[in-house]
Amino acid sequence: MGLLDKEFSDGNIVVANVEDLLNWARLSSVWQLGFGLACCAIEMMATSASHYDFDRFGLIPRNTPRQADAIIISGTVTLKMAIRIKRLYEQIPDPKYIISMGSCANCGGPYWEHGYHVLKGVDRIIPVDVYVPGCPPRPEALLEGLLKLQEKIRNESLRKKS
Amino acid sequence: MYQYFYELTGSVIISTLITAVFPLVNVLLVALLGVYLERKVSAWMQDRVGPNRAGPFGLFQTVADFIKMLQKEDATALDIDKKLYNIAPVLVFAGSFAVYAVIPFSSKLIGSEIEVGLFYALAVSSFVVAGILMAGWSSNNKYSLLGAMRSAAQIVSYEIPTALVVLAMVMFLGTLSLSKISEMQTAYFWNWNILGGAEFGLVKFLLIPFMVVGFVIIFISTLAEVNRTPFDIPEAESELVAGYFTEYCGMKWAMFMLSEYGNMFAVSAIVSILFFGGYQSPFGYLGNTLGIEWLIPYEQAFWFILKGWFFIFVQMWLRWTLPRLRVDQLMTVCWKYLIPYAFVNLIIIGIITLL
Amino acid sequence: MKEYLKNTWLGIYTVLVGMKITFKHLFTPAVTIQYPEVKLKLPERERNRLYVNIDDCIGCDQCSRACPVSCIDIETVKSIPGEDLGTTSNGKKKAFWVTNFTIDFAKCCYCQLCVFPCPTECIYMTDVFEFSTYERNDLVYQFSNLTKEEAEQKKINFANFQAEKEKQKAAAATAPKTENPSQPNTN
Amino acid sequence: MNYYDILFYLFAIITLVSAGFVVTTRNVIYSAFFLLFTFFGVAGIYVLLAADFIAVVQIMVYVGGILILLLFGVMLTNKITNVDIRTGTGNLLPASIAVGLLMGALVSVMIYTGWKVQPGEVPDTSIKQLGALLITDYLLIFELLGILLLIALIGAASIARRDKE
Repeated sequence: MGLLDKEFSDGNIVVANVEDLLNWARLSSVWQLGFGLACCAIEMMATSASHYDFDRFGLIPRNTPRQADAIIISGTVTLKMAIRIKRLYEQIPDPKYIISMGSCANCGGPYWEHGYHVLKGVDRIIPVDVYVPGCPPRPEALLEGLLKLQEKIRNESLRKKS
Repeated sequence: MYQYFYELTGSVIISTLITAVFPLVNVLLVALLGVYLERKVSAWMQDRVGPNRAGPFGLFQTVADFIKMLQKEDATALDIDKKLYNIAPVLVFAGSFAVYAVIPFSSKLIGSEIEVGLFYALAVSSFVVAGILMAGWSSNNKYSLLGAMRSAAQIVSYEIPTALVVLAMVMFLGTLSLSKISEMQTAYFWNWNILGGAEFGLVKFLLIPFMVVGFVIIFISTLAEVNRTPFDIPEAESELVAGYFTEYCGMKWAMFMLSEYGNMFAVSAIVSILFFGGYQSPFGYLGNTLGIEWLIPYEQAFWFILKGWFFIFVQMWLRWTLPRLRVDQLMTVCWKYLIPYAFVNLIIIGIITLL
Repeated sequence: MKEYLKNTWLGIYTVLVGMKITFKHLFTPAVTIQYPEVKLKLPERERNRLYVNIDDCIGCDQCSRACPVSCIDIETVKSIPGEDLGTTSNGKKKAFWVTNFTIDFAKCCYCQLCVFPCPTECIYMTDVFEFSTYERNDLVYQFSNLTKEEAEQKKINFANFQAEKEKQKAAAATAPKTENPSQPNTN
Repeated sequence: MNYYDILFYLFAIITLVSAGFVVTTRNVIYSAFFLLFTFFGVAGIYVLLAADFIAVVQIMVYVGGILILLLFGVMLTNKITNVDIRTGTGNLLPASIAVGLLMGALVSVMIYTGWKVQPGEVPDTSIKQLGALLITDYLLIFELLGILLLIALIGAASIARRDKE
C-alpha cells in the first residue's frame, strides 16, 4: 500500500523533511487520466496544448487509470457516465486527486433543476479536491485550479493529525 | 573494464560488481534523462515550453515522477496471475539490461569482450518478448493480452530485417565482436562503415549507397523492435488503452519504462557501432595530439554517449513527426518492403565484398 | 514493380518532409503563456464572475427571474416608513432591505442574462475568473451587507409594522363602517 | 569450490528445477514460461563450457523463436483470457516406464563411453572452427538440413495459402 496509509507520530524531524520531498514529488508530477466528458474537455485539451501547456506543471495524460494520479472531471456527468467515473476512480491507485471542472461537474450546472439524466455534482460519487468554477472555465482557470491542488498537496502530511 | 578493476582491487567479486553496476547506473541515467528529453523535445516541436517548474528548467521532473511512483499504491486486480505478473517487469528489464554487457562504451569500458557480441545483443532481446507476453497474459485483461500479442508479433517479425542487415555487415567485417567492429573504424569519420569502411579503394565507394540503405533498414527495424512510434501499436491508446502494461502501476510500470529507455539507448548504440564507428571520434583524439594517453578512453566514452543520444533524439524526432501505423501497414512495411530490400542489400554487399 | 519502387520512394520522401517540418519547429520560439507569471489580457466584454453592488440594489428580483439556471437567490424585506434606505447612484429610491442575495457560482453558467434587466445596473460581470475552491459551499457568494442579526431584526420590524397596520386597519374597518359603508377604504 | 563451480551449480539447479516444473505443473502457460528458464540455464552451462556461440544460438533460437511460437500457440487456442488453462496427466505409468528406459539407456551410454579426459586447449572463440566444420566436414548434412527447412517453409506457405475456389 502507499506510504500515505501509514501515519507517524508528531514531531518526527526526519519524517517532516522526507514529507516535504514526497509532497514535492507528488505535486510536481500529477498525471491526469486522459478522460474528457463534454464541452469542458475542449477547454481542458486547450490547456494541454501549446498556448497553456499543462506539461510545464508536469501533467501528462495517461491512458490507463493504473498509471494516473488525477482525474479532471471535465463536463456533464450523466447518470450513465457516473458509473464509469466511479469505476475509473476506484482503479486509480492511491494517492489520487480529483479536479471538478466547470458548473456541470460542480453541481449539475444548467441541469441542476430539471435534468433527469444528470448527476447533480460529481462530489456525490467521488471526493473532489478542487472545484473550478466556470462554464466552461478558461484554461487559466483550470491552471489556477491545478495550482490550488498543488497547494493542497503541499500541505498534506504523513503525521498524525493532532 | 573488468580487467582494469581487477588489477585495481584484486578482488573478483568487487570488480564483477562494479562491472555489473556500471551499465545499471547508465540505464537509470538514460531513463531519467531520456524521459526529460522526450518531454522537452515534444514540447519544442509543438512550440511549447515543456516541464519547467520542478527544478531549474524542469530538470528534476523525472526525479519527481520517480519519487511519486515510489509512493503509489501497488494496486492489482483480483484475477491476475500474481507470480507471472510480478516476474514480468523484472524479465523485461533483465532482457534490456543484459544487452549492456557487451556494449563497448570505450576501448576500456566494456563489460565483456566476447566474440559473439553482436549476435548476443540480438539474442537477449528475446527475453523482452517473453516478458512482454508474460505481462500481457498474466494481467488477465483483454487489452493487455492483445497488446502483448501485437508487440511480440512485431518484435519477432522485425528481428528478421535487423538480422539480415547485421548479417550483411558481418559478411563485410568478418567479425561479430562489437569492440573489434569499433576498432576497425578507427581514426577519422571517413573510415566509418556508413562511408564504406576503413579500406580505401573502389570497393569503398561502391559500398556507400548500400551501406546507407542498410542503415535505414536497421534503423527502422530497431525502431520497431523497441516499440517506438510510428511502430507503437502495442501501446495504441485509442484501441488498446496502454497495451501490455495497462494493469501495471507504480514501480512495476516504472521498470517497463526503464527497460524501454534502456532499449532505446541499446539499439542506438548498436546502430552507431555498426555504421558510425562506435566509440571512435570523428576527428582524431585530443589525447593523441597532446600526448596524454589516459585521456583517450574518456574521449571515446564521450563520443559514444554523444552518438547514442543523437540516435535517441532521432527516435524522438520521428515519434513527434509521424502518426502511428495500422497493424496491417506495420506488417506490410516489414514483410513486403524491409525484408526484400534487406535481402537484395545482403546479396549486393556480399558480391562487392568479394571483389 | 514500378508501383513498388514508387511506394518505397514516397514512404521515405514523405517521412523526410515531415521530419523537416518538425525540425523547423524545434527552433520556433514557444507560444506558451507562462500562466501564473504572465496573464493573457482578457477581451473587453469578458463574461466571468458576477459582482453585485449591493448599495445600488433595490431588491427588484428581476435578475433572479431572468436567470435560466436559478442560481441567484434574493430575499427582501419591505422597509417601514421611518427607515431611510438612501438612494441608488442613479437616483432611485430604495424601498426594500435586501436581507439575502446569494449567487451560486457553481451553478452559474455565465450567460449575462441577469445583467440586462437590472434597472440600476448594480449586477455586472467582472474579469475575475480565478476563484477555485476546496469546498463547493465556498462558491456560494453572499452579497447582502446585512448581518444575520440585522436581517432578522428587519424581518421582525416589518412583521411588527405589518401587525400594527393590521391592527389599525381592523380598528379603522370596524369604526367607520357604521357611519358610511359606501366610502372606499383608502388605507 | 571456486566461482566456476558455484556458477555451474547455480545454472544446473535453475535448469533442473525449472525442467521439473515444466513437466509437473498443470498450467500450460506456466510450463511454457518455466521452459524459458530451462533454456536460460542450459545457455549458461554452454557459456561455462566455453561454447559461447552455441549458448547465444540456444537463446536466439529457443527463447526467441521456439518459446515465443509455443506461447503464441497456447495463447491463440481457446480460453486465452482465462487464467486456468490446465492440463490433466494421463498415462502416468506407461510414460514413466518409457522415460525410465530412455534415461537408463542414456545414463549407461554416458557411463560406458570412453570420454577423452585429457585437458584440451579452450579456444578463445568457437565460431571460426564451427564455420569451417560446417562448410567442410558436415557440408552434406548442413545442405540437407537447409533443404528440409525449405520444404517445411514451402509446405507451411501452401497450407496457409487461401484457396481460390
